[in-house]
Amino acid sequence: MIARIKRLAAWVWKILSTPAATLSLAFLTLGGFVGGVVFWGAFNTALELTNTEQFCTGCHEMRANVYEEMTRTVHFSNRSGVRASCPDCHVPHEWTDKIARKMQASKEVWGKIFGTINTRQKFLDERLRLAQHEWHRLKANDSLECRNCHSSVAMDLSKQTQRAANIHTRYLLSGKATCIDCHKGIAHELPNMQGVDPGWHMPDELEGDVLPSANAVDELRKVMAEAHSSGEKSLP
Amino acid sequence: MIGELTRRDLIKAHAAGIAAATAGIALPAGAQPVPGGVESLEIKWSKAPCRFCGTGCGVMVGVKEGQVVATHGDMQAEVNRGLNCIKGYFLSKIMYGEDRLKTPLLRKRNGKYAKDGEFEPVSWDEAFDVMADQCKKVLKEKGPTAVGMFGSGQWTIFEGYAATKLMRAGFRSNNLDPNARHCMASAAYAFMRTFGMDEPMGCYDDFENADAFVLWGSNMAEMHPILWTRLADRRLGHQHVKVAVLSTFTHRSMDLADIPVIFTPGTDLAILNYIANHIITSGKVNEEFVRNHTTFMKGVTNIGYGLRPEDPLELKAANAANPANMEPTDFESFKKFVSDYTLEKVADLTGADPGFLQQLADLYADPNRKVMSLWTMGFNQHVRGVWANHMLYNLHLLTGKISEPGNGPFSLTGQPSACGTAREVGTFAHRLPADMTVTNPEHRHHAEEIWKLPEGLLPDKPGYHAVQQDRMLKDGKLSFYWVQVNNNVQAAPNTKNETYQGYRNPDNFIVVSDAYPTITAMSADLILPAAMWVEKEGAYGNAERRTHVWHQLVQAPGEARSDLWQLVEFSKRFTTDEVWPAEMLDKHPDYRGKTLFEVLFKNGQVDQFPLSEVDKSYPNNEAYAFDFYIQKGLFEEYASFGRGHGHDLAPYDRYHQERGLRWPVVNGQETKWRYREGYDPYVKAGEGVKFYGRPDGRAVILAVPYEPPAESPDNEYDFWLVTGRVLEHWHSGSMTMRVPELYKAFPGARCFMNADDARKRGFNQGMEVRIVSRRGEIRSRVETRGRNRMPPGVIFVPWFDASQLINKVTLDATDPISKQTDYKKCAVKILPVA
Amino acid sequence: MRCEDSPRRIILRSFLAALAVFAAVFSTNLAVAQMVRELSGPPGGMDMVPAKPMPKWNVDDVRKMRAYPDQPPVIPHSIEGYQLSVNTNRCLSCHKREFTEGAGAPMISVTHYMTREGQMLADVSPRRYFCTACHVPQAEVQPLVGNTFRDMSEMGVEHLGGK
Amino acid sequence: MPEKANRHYISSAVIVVRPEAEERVVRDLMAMERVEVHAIQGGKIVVVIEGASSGELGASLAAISAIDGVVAANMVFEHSENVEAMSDDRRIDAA
Repeated sequence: MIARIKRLAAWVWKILSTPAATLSLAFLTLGGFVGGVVFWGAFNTALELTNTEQFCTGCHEMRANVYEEMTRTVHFSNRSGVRASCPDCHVPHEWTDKIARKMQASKEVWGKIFGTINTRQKFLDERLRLAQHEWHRLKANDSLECRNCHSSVAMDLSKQTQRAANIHTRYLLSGKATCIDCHKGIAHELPNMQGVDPGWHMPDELEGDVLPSANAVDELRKVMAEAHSSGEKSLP
Repeated sequence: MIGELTRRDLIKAHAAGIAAATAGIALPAGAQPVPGGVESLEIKWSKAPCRFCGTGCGVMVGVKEGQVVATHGDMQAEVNRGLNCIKGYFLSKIMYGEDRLKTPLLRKRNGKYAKDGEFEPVSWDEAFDVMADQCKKVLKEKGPTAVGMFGSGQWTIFEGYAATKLMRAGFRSNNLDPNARHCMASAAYAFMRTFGMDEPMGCYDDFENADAFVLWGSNMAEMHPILWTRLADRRLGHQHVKVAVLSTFTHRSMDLADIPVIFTPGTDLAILNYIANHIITSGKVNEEFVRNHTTFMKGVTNIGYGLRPEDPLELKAANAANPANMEPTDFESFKKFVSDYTLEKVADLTGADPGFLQQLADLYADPNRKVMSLWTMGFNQHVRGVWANHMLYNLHLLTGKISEPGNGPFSLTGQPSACGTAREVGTFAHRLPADMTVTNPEHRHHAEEIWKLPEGLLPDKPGYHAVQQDRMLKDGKLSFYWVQVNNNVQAAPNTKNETYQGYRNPDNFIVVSDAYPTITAMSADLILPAAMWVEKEGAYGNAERRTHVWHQLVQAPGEARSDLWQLVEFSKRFTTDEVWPAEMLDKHPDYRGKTLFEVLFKNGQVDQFPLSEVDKSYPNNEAYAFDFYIQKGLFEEYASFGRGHGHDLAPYDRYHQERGLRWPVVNGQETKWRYREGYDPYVKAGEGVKFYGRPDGRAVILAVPYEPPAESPDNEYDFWLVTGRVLEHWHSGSMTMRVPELYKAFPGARCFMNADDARKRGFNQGMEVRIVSRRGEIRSRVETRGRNRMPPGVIFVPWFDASQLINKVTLDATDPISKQTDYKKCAVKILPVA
Repeated sequence: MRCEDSPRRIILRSFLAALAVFAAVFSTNLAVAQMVRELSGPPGGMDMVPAKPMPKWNVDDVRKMRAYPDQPPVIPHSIEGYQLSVNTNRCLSCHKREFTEGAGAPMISVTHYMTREGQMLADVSPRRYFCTACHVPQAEVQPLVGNTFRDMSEMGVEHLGGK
Repeated sequence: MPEKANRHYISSAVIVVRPEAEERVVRDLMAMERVEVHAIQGGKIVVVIEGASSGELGASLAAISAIDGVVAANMVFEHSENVEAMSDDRRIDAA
């Protein structure tokens, strides 16, 4: 059995390493296409695999801290059983954004490898910085991941408590504020919030402003948007 | 009192003033703002301590038309300075549950007492007749050791004192125990063993002076909310202050924690020894203090779990028979002993975060940081509770952080008079007033002298402790049993197998005095309706040694009578000839033919204060019923035990003026910090620190190891069960569940559980489940949210709800030294309700 | 073990309960008629009782009258998931003086700005930081037993104008 | 007490009466609900009127004007606020 595999591998290697003198251009093109598709599929599959809660909580850091906290919230269990998993809120759904976010996430994996947050104590020390990242990201994209499920026009104000309905009308529907402004800590515990005002209590001069791009993802998004709008076609 | 004006009154006065000024006329001082006169709006305000926990908050009680109409925090009370917790704010309503018991109820069939009869209202006379007959029958057939009483730290000081006299001197039985046994016994034993005197050396003033607070198995945010406000005030108001909270799950107190430590149940012992090790290895031992004020001891190990003696665990335990033994050792051996407890090992055993453990150890080790350690049931309800207390004292003694403002170990209490009544008065099965014990012949002799009793009358064998009482009831060894201020059928461990059966044992006659029909009352044969809180004059002693007295303010409904009246009135139904040995009376014929009332209460001492000394502006049913100021008499007789012995109390009348005083009260001054020169009048000039409770003046540093709990989860019973309380309900809920606002705030027990655990087992949030142990089961609802955040493998169920009797599930393992139950650790499985 | 209640059984049981109440009213054995499992334990002492469903919180935002002026007001909305820790205080983000106008929430009372010694502060006193020690939400449930507490406003004042 | 009535109005007024009618008017005023007499001097009476709305106050004042012997009844001060707030600020012994 092993011998057969070895033989097969040798044959493949031979084919691959032999110069393509006898192969047609068509074959090469097709080969390139098929290879591309295979690679693409595998890439996307890998992407999808890493895009699950199971993958995210595969490491102790995520599981013991943010996941544990999330399980006590309405995003984990609720009346209708519709629930959000980590990537629903933390990974953009658009492909380019997603790739960019993944690139950023790989940085977070460094954190894992080097143990920057490998104890609860270290995690809590870093929490404010980590949370600010996410707040800025969501602020910059107008709470896109929230809005994937919670469309503001689809809100039935009569089904909300009077208080919620009032605040939503005043700030959300008017576009003065975005979800994350008020709903910080909706799924995880908050860091020290000293100096962070409640979302609806924004100084006038900041209202409606999109925060300066906070991170690499936004940078990339901007570049992409510019590239698309300028009519350029391809990307490497 | 101008202070009592409402804002509305003020606005009205303001309005009238403006109008008068406009019209150019003077406003008379005696204007009548209210039709019918101001008196009709007036509320009579009087001070009282809160009826609930051991914090001992002062409350102002407003009375109108013979009813309590309002309560608020007493601004003049140093403990709480105007604040109350949600329970305290609703004190006004606790006495007015519609089902208050108003008449004695006796189980009867065909007009006669019958164990299997139905409850029927009877007169006090009939109730006491049947009760006295049953008591006399048991005394005759089985002797004094078959008569017993269970009281509590909710008794007033006079009531506990009257009970101890009636039981020990009257019936000659030491089978008297308070439910403080379930609550404070471990702390009390460790205090006695370490310092030779019970109760904390410090006081609440430590809160305003400490630089760090460490909570060991205490959820103060819920159980001692007002002390929590003092702690929060200090922490949030001062940047450098740190709070460490240790627990087996995350709760509200963790919300303030800089150092949160979650550990596997029972392993706190290892953490304590690790910290001792850290203090020693980092060179932070206060050598001068250790040399001059401490002595090292080593405790026996493998001491069992306080189960029934035939239990396999007890048979395996080498020292189950002598768990309290200690032998002298020295610093070097202690150092070697704790050196095993390294950070790595302990982090591994406990599952706690090593970074936090180290920060915690540094709090204690840092000589420039004043540390206040606080603990309650997490420590005391522990099969090694006495050890845990000792191990914490070790840390404070090694560093000398004790007996001075901001530095000290502070044991919190669960009940309003756990200290004042249960401990100081001596209602434990082995104790006499003022820290004396029944086994010490000198102590007994001293008590007989003060009580003016014949020599040798007091029994010398310790009686049955709480859990043992239940076992003996079941076994038929204890057959006449009187329960006051208590709901032990709901509170006792393994209650279905060990407690309830004893109550319904046909050999036994059970009397329960209570204000409401609790499950304990319903399990009894005779129910006596009790007056409660400000329906009687009372005195409580809180956790910081503060004795606080209140007046009777209102009348109890119907025929309800105070426990004091019940105890004293009942004593009239016995003569010495019926209860004391004939030889004793032959030797002392003066006592012959007298009633117990005459020898115990109308003894020329308790009855020395006439009615004229009673404050006429308040009712006092007991004084008028017995025709002397009985509360003052009992208090003063009791106080004579402690005066001059480090337990000095002020003259009784002064307590009516003060918001409580912390004993020892010497020359009219209370004592805030004991054992230290300058604070404690018992420490002489030049002595510095002296632990004068012990003959050598030194406190004990005790070497004891980590030993595992009695029962741990296994493959079948795969969860730890921890039980406890919630903020809104007090203990078994018999008062707070009857206050609509409090009931609605927490309307039923639930099973707090880790959400991931629940999902893995297919339990939805809110789903009904069975919580099953080897002993029994209940049904509850899964709660994965809310105030308690459980780690995987641990559930928490509060015990206030009589429809979810979680103590059917708990294990009756106790600390073998203190006999206090471990309600925090047993193994259960969770099953769906099919 | 008890099986689930069938409708028929419930009807039968409530009939029996009604009968029991009737009997209680017309017998001398009034005293312990009002028995509630949550307060007095199951009728059989140690029987197992099905656990009631968890109730819903009152969320109508309508202020509830206090039983007396000194009573801390109860919370007429749900506080589930509200974070109240050393890091953040969700309650104060609406009820603090500076935020009440924007949030439309009642301001916490002036007593909360006082120190232990009675001095006024510019901000909420840290001793009042943990709101839930005194203020609690209310579940949509009926009290287990009545409470005969009488409101002080029902006492004392006799109007001269009245008959 | 119903929840709805959560605003409370307090006002004061000066009433001028014919001297010989003073005693009788005061008696009548004291018999009125939500009206309190605070001072009487030389034909002038200071009263405090309370109610759940401005209209109620007005009605009371109109009724006062109609009492025989009353020369004039003038509102001097009016204040309203939430019932809640009124008890909020209730100060206890420390005040």
